[in-house]
Amino acid sequence: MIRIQKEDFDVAAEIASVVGTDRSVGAVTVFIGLVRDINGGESIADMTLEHYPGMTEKMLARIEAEAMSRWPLSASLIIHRYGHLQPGDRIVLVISASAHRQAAFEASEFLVDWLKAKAPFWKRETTPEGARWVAARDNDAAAADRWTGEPRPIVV
Amino acid sequence: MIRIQKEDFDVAAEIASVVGTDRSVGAVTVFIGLVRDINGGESIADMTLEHYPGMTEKMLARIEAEAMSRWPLSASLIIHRYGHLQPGDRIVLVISASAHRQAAFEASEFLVDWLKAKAPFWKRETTPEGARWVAARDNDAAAADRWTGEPRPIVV
Amino acid sequence: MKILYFAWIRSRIGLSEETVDLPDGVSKAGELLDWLRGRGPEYADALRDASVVRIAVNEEYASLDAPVAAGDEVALFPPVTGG
Amino acid sequence: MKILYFAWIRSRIGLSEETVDLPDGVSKAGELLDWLRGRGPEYADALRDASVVRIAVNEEYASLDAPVAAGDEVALFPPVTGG
Repeated sequence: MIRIQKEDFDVAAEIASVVGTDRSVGAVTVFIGLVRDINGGESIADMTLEHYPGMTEKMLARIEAEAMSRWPLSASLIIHRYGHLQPGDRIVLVISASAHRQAAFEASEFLVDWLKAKAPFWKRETTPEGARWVAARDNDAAAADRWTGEPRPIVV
Repeated sequence: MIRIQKEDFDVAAEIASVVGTDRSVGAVTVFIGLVRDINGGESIADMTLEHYPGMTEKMLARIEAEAMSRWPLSASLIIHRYGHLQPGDRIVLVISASAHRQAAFEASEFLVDWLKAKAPFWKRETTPEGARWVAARDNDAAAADRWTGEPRPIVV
Repeated sequence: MKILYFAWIRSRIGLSEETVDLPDGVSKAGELLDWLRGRGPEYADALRDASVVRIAVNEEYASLDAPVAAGDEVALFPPVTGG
Repeated sequence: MKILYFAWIRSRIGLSEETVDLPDGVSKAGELLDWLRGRGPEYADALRDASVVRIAVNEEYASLDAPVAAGDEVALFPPVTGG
């Protein structure tokens, strides 16, 4: 499941909906990305997230489908917010549910790495020196690339 | 923080308490372990978790301290339940909070791997053929051992 | 052809979206970029460094060599920074 | 010396805890295991395969070579299966 929304999300309710009544789930991993009050040494007053409606949905759905094909997941979820956010606000939620923990951990890490590298979102931060567009980090590209090699065998 | 308890836990409340008012946290990773309704091909009616009071607290505190020394974490939490549990019930909760996601993901995976290999808990399952003690899995030992090599450099 | 601009490419050009007729001699994304650079100093400035311009054709990432045609939706934006 | 048993070692021996005087000639955990095996068939059965018996002395994992002394708390249990 994927959702792109302006509103905050309820982490506990989303975990419950991902697991549902599936009693074969033994491991749930969750990633929550938050707005930090400092970035690159500068204090952040607030942030605006812009995105490309249409392409964003397409990319997130494809990234999730890729994770479902690589790992034996019962279900997964990506929620990404856009619009105006402040330090401490939640930006993104990723959940993976599987029988065992290795698949759940790897899938969530993969989902976050790929959405950071591929989903068309852009952050604009307000600092004491004014507003600035956040620059992409080289190691986000490197993190995404490490999933292109041979996968670690999944032990179930 | 570590807790060993019979009662269930409130995931959202625990996440909120781990993050607190620390606005330097950009990434929170959560692991929830659940009782599955099937294990080794047999259906599970219920489960009892026995532990070694005293040593359990000592081991979990040491494992958490090890994670805090290996990764730049703002905070972390391990909650492990004992007693009578049923399929779908939560067994364990691990939370790691950090400025960036690599540390948060690695720390949570480490905490789960090490607690599975070192914390003195034992599971007894009820199957249609009667009750049985769960056998340790070789790959849990292997998962714990992979943290003994050189760490992956942390990019902040 | 619809052209969308995002983030600082949008701010520098001063437009989020425009509709243009497919220019003569433009059949690839890179040729469209070259043509846009000639439309004015704000375009030239925003699109100067191709290494920080990402291209999507019909909501799919595309290279400078990718074909573009009338009716396509082409988006130009900097490297993404979500998550 | 207090000796604790957990999980199937506890069920097979039929005791969760007992207090014994440090036997003569026992100064290491392995020697204590050998002595316990001689206490009866349920002990011999539960402790037969040392490869699935974990030892903790005063709540710390210990090897067969680890010293044990009067006043220690020694725990014997199978490989752990929490998480």
